[in-house]
Amino acid sequence: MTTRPAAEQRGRETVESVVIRFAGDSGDGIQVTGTQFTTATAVFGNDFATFPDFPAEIRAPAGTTFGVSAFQIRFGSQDIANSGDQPDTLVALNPAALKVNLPDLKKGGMVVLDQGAFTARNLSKAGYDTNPLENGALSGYRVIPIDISKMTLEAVKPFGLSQKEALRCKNFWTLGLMLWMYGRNREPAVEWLTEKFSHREELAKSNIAALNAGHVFGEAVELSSEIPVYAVPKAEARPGVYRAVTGTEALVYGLLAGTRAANLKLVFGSYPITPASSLLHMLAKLKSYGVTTFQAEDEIAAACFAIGASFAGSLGVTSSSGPGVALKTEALGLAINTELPLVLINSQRAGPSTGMPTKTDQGDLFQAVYGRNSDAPLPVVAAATPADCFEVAFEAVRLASRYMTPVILLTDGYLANATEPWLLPDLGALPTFRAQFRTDPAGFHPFVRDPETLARAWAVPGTPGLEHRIGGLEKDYDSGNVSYDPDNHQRMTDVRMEKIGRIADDVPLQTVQVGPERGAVAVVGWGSSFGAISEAVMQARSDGLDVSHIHIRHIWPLPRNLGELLAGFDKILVAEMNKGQLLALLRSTYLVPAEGIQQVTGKPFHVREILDAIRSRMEQ
Amino acid sequence: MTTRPAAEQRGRETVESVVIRFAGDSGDGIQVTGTQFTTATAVFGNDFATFPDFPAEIRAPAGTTFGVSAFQIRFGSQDIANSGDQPDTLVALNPAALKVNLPDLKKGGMVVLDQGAFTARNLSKAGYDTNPLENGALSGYRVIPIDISKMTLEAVKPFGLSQKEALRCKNFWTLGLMLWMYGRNREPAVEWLTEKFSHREELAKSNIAALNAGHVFGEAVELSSEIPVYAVPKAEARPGVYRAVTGTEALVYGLLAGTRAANLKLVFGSYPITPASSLLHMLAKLKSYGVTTFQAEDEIAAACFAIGASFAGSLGVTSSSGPGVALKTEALGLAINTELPLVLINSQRAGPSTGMPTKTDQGDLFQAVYGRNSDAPLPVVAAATPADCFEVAFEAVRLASRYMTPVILLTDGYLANATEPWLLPDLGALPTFRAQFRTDPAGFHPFVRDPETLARAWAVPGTPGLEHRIGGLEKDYDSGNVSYDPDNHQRMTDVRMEKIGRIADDVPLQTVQVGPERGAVAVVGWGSSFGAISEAVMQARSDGLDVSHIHIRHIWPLPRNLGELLAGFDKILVAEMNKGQLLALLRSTYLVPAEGIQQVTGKPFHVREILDAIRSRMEQ
Amino acid sequence: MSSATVPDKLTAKDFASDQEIRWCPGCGDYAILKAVQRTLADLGVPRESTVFVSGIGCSSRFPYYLSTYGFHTIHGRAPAIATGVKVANPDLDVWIVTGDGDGLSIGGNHTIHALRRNVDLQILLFNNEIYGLTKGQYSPTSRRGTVSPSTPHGSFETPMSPGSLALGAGARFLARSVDTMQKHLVDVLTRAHGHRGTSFVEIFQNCLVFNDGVFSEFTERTVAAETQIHVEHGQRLTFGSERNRGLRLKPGALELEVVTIGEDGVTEDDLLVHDETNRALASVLVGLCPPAFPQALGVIYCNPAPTYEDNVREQITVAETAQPHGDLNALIRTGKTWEVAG
Amino acid sequence: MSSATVPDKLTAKDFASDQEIRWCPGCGDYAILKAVQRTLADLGVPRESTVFVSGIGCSSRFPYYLSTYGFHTIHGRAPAIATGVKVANPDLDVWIVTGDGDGLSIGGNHTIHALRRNVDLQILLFNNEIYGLTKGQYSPTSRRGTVSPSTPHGSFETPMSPGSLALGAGARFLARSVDTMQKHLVDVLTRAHGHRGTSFVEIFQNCLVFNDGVFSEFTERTVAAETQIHVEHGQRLTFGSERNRGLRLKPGALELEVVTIGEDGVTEDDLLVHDETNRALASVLVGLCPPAFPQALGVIYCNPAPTYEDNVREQITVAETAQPHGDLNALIRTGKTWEVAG
Ligand SMILES: Cc1ncc(C[n+]2csc(CCOP(=O)(O)OP(=O)(O)O)c2C)c(N)n1
Ligand SMILES: Cc1ncc(C[n+]2csc(CCOP(=O)(O)OP(=O)(O)O)c2C)c(N)n1
Ligand code: SF4
Ligand code: SF4
Ligand SMILES: [Mg+2]
Ligand SMILES: [Mg+2]
Repeated sequence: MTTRPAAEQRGRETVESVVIRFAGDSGDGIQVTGTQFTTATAVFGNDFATFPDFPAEIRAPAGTTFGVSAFQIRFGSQDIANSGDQPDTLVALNPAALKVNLPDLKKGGMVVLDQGAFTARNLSKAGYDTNPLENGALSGYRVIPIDISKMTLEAVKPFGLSQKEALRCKNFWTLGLMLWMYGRNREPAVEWLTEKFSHREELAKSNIAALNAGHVFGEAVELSSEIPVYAVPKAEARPGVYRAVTGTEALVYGLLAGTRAANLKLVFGSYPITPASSLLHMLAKLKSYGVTTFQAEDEIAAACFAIGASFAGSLGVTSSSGPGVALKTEALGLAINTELPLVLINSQRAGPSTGMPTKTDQGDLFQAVYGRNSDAPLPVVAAATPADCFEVAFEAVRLASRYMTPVILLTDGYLANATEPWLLPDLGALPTFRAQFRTDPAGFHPFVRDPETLARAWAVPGTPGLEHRIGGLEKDYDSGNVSYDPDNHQRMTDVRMEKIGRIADDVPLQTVQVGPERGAVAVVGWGSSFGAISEAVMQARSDGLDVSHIHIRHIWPLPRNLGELLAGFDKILVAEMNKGQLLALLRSTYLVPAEGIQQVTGKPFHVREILDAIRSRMEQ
Repeated sequence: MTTRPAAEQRGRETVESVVIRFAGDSGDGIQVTGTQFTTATAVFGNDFATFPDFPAEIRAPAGTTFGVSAFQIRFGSQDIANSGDQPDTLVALNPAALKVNLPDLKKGGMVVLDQGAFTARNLSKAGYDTNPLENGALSGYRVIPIDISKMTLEAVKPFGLSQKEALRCKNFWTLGLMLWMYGRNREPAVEWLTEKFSHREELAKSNIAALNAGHVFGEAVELSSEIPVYAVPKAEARPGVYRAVTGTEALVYGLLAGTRAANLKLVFGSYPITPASSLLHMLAKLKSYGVTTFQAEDEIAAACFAIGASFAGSLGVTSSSGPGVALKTEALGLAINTELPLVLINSQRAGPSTGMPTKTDQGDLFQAVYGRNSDAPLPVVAAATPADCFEVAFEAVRLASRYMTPVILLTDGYLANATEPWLLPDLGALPTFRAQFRTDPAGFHPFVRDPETLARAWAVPGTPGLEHRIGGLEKDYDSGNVSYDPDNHQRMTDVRMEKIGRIADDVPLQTVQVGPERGAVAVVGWGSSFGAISEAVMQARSDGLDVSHIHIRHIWPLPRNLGELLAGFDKILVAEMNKGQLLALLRSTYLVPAEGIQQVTGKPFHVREILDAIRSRMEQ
Repeated sequence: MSSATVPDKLTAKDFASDQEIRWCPGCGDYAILKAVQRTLADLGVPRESTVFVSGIGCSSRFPYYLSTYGFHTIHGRAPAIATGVKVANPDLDVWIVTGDGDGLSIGGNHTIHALRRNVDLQILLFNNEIYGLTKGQYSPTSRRGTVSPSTPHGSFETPMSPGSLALGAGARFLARSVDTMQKHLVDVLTRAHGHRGTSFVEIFQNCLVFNDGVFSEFTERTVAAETQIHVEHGQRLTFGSERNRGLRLKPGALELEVVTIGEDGVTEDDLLVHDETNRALASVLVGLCPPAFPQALGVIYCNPAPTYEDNVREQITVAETAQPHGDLNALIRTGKTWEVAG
Repeated sequence: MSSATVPDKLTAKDFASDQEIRWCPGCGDYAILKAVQRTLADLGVPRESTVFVSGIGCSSRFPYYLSTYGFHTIHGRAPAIATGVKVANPDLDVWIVTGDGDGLSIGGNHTIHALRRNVDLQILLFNNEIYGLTKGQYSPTSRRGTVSPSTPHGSFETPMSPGSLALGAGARFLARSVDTMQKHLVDVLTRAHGHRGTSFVEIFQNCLVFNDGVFSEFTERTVAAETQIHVEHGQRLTFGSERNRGLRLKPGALELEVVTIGEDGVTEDDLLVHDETNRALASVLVGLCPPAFPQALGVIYCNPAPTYEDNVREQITVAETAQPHGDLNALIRTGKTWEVAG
């Protein structure tokens, strides 16, 4: 928590940014608490970033450490690029939540906990031999133990819920307290509850009562000044209408906007897999927006389905995560060889193999750029933040349809669920890039190319006079028929490579995110480590270090000016959550002696680690 | 044909090496002719390299260009490293064979053709509007038209074959002529025919008669000195027993020798695919050598079957080509994560996708080294020549079993069928590296590691007291149980990487194939372009250029001294049959400004192109 | 590769492409190609809305030889790709050509799921009981004992019955024919085309290079009449050159038996009437084979149900009616939004 | 993780591993685990020669909870991996645990090919008609109309019948039971274990989080007697709390009908006797379901044939007898060799 010597506002200590982590049993409604706190914060006018962390198990036994669910939010009056390394405040609704999350809490941080849940049974389920409230384990922290369970039961008594249902309101009691602590409004939560439980009014009422009770409790205790209160002033932001958006939502909107801009039907084939499934779930609900979704029997079929749809004149989109993407490799080769548009979205997760399905990772860059048999180039783009998913999805659709090529879009488990504020674009004002279907039979063959983009003609079944056959065999450059001619194979191999290479002329030049365009050190990143790198570089700069942040969206082909840009720095550090994949790509492409900053823990990058690495490498 | 000013031997012109290409309809028995000519040449004592080139179709309509089959042999009195760019002599048994192969013939080269096959019907099937024997198309070549069909019919008349069967002997007539022309013995062919047709003596007799007739024809015509005769003296070779071996055969023997050295059962699972199937076919015949083969329902099942076999304590081996290898990617991840031995043999072919299945390629290096989700390292080795397949397969088995890791072995469509002389090793004298099965329960868990190799303990089902469970989820470093702990994931990711990295300490240092260890230019290669690079570098050196040839067997991890070695050259040229894959690997690993020499035609590298590239790059 | 002017009524020849055919001379695939071209001409379908999708194999070269749209895809995946084509544009008439390796070995899963989903496709499975293109390895339909490059001592796997598998997977249309039986084949293909939903047609195809004569037990002219039974809905199950043999239910069992009219008091009325909507009957018919029984050919099962893409269309219509012309700008503004003043 | 001293006779508890179980409280998987542990104890199999192989899914976590050898592999591939285990070492006792998604969606092809090959494996398919682990999407066995995250407007695919598919693929052993029917389940598992060849056991398993009560139509205590028929070889097909209902062949048709003894002149003798070696009967039984028919449970089909690995072993024995102790040095010297003198 960065405290600022600023004017106290109604007795509140003003801070620039705060990290709160809500944690409890997966049955405690932690995600709802977090989301509602986020909404209140957004409406208040802070910038923010959130990070929900679900347990791997569907419904782990209550009270166990592996059943702990958490939601972290960082919000503030300045630009917030990531959800924070260490919470300033931990809210722990049971002993297991305390056990799992305490190690992350900032030294001297605040712990709000539900004393009523610290029963002998829960302690033992969490694996505590002695009660941490009593054994000194919390010394060094500012502990605020409250019997939230009891207070919640009291508050909702009038509504006649069962004990179980009544206890389920404790997350709203907690929310009430936290909203009070940071001076946020309860209205958005009340609205949400009213709508959510419109069919069961007593639940709406109980939760609202709990919410209010938590708030009132804060006010009451304040008198005794036991609980600190804070003010986090509004952030400056570009004017406009905002909403909180997850990466998944932004992807969906980007695909929709992109296919509308291309005037193509969106046909989506997928097979469930964590953390990619949410994309399928959201799109499946959007039938009235002309979206067709298909749950295939496996990932291969999903990719092939999408390829079939593209052949038929739609934009085929498919999505998966690590192991599932691996299965689509052969089909990708077909799309490359037949030069059909396709968007493959990879929500990366920790591996190899099944790995840690619910944990995030950036390990699939090699797979995306290099992971196919033969020379099989395709463009790769990566999303940096939840809202950025919109733009990157839009771009992927553009590239796929303009260049008749499969495109891989890299996102990850973190972005899928994390949120940030999104300045809503006017979709009507976005550029369009209508796909060109060939209709003229004169001079047609299926591999006749646009001289500028080198894209082949897209003649869709149903078009009279353009009947043709394509397939995965090599074809003659001049007729599109099957060919085994050696020189022709060289020519086709070259043109496939050249087509993708030319995309570099059609994407924005690389810019520098933070810092000057030349200098001592550039920290280069891609994907969801954006926030952490950005924060780290800003902190380093405010500490007087000459560091810049370059963040690459177009992973392949790389932007035309990137080599030149990198040449302007004495040292290049590539920060990524893998063992050095972008690093290898930059080294081989530009022969720059870049070094890596790497973290492979399944968790988002820590700002601290990047910062430390910058410092130590600069000292070298 | 390199002519040497040497003593004529019984009127023969002595040449150092010759390239002959036999070509005809796929029904003409061209491959047999080539193989028999090879045997005679081997027995004579030349070094040689052969390259059979089959049509893509099973049995294309007779007489068509896409039904042409060819067999090229290069042999000589010096080291023969590749099968030659351009034939000195083309034997064409029908018009289609002439049409397809003439463009490759050396300027001024010799064409022996079967005039009897140049009928109007055959000419039109081959797509000739006019007869090339009459329209001047062959001017500039030394043409020897013989009515081979007629002479064959004459020769075999006594044996009462049908017209169709009689004509089938024309390949042996041709062989007889060619054996005479190069002064080789007919005995090996006679032996082979006698055994092959032991059940149909009239066929043996007819073919032998045709063989003899061809030979006699040469002698007779010699008088008129119409047909030139050559002597290609014996090559110097290390003493010992030799045989001609294809890459596939050598792989089989290497796998067998390797698994015997490891004391493991060889369990092989595959799914047919060109050009990998021959490995399955050969192994399937070796049941009496303790080999188990399994034709799976697809490539995924084949890989999984092999993984299951390894789990059960055998050495699982699987093989495929491009698209099939792509399908095995997910399973490879499982073998990496569970750290089970596995050998995956990839017979590369031209792609992407189905590409040109019968044509060779070196495009799968990226896939082998990088082509998986997450950080998923494994060793990659590549075979350079047919006989080298033996050693590389042996090495793959050693690495897999010693390091508990999947290993990818790269070979290709060229090596699969090409032959060269192989100095037969005494298998009893090869090193052994018995696999260590864990039996001691004390301190056991499945991921307890050998401190030196970092290999995990291999405890096979059936061992009492070591019952354990493994799987694709991340596991705890210290217990082998499932773990989602962030620091543990880092540790496991690091150790998986480190284990593969350490293999570099256990493989031979990189040597220089041709030329000095430092100098102006190093041409670096891998895989089957060995022969062409080697020849090109030798030629360049004899032209006085300061060039060396470095050929890499251990593609990953790279040999420890390679960086240092490369640093000793002013210029590094990486010659490979792809768009620059080893090139990227070397550039990123060593930051050397290497450049590529690339050919992607589906045909083996041309010595000429490499030589030209060396020259032009040295002039720069 | 294409022609712009379309004659009024296309002939079988108009369905041939300009590509040279690359099957072995004498391969059964030629005859099937002829029958398909004839069927398309007879049906009068437009070339531009007809799509042939295939996998990999000799059989899968098929689309190259037709003048319709075609997609020669990857091994085993034709059903998945064809499903994408059809769902993306239900107005297209989509056929799949596959082999016993392509459709039942590597592609078995896609085949059974296509059948279960009941997308309106015609699946033509050319069963030659061998992997032709890869030079003769045994396939999932090869008989026990098949000596092939990968089974030099003979295969010992139980062959898969394509028909039984299809029924087990929930197929709603199942028919069988033989490459050389032109008229029969055209009839069967016409029925398959007429069926809405996935139609599965097994065509016994002779691979004369690697598995010559494997179906001769019932395809040889001399024995065909006694070893084939041509099933027809509503007709009694009779066969034999004299049409005096037939199938009847074995009393008290779930079994059929071969009987001869006039023998043992059997009359024509004792013979079972073929009911192509009866799944249990289809299951039994599909399993019959010589020498004990005749091989059943023709439309063995046909029992239509709503197609996958009909269902898709319906759900989209319902959704669009409820919320016409989905406004994206409105969509992204659903849920909580807030405004930052300028 | 392991223990070195093995007691003489293992109890069900001895088959439990030390790992904490991570299924949802109340999940049907717990009951199946108990039954399997009991079965293993009853059978008296050694832990060290028992291997459980699974794919991915809630059900596939199974091996972690047993003290035998175990391999939790990748999604859908357990049959292929288990085949490798068994063929490499036929002395091992190999079980597969899979789910309706794992074994029938992504892994459908491996399942049908394992069945066709008849490797000696026990396949336990936990059918909860849903994808549990990925949070509740519909699966290939989900009923029409299933509302799930991927089918917010209800699914419309025809569910696959695991039993029909297995029979269509050539299964030689097919049985069904229910998670909560401990004794029945143990009996069925014991039979499956006893069968040489691939045994396919479908276990109806309740996923109380995403598909609670989907089998209650026949598993609810109150209705079970009237909605389940426990088939037993050689016994008449009777059911009902009074055991007075049963199945008989509908005269003149390939169909069964439910009859009541004592009504319409039906006597016990009219009821069909279960013949577990009769494939046609199995096909019909497997398709019966409430409300019109009872759900058939127990060993529906069992008709052993030589196993895959027996055949492998035999071919190897023949080969080794013909050419004992394959000498590699001799092998590489077959064919034409030549010597270069030193
Ligand atoms: C992924 C992949 N695996 C394997 C192959 C090799 N392959 C091509 S066709 C074929 C089998 C063809 O058999 P079938 O489907 O029966 O067709 P047929 O040639 O007999 O008509 C195989 C194994 C391939 N092309 N791709
Ligand atoms: C290749 C791959 N695709 C998808 C997944 C995600 N996934 C894991 S389990 C599962 C379905 C599980 O369903 P089922 O087999 O019925 O098991 P249940 O959880 O219901 O027991 C899926 C889709 C995966 N792990 N790997
Ligand atoms: S190999 Fe067989 S199936 Fe293939 S084209 Fe030749 S005859 Fe036909
Ligand atoms: S989600 Fe369903 S199947 Fe999975 S553990 Fe929970 S109750 Fe069992
Ligand atoms: Mg076939
Ligand atoms: Mg399930």
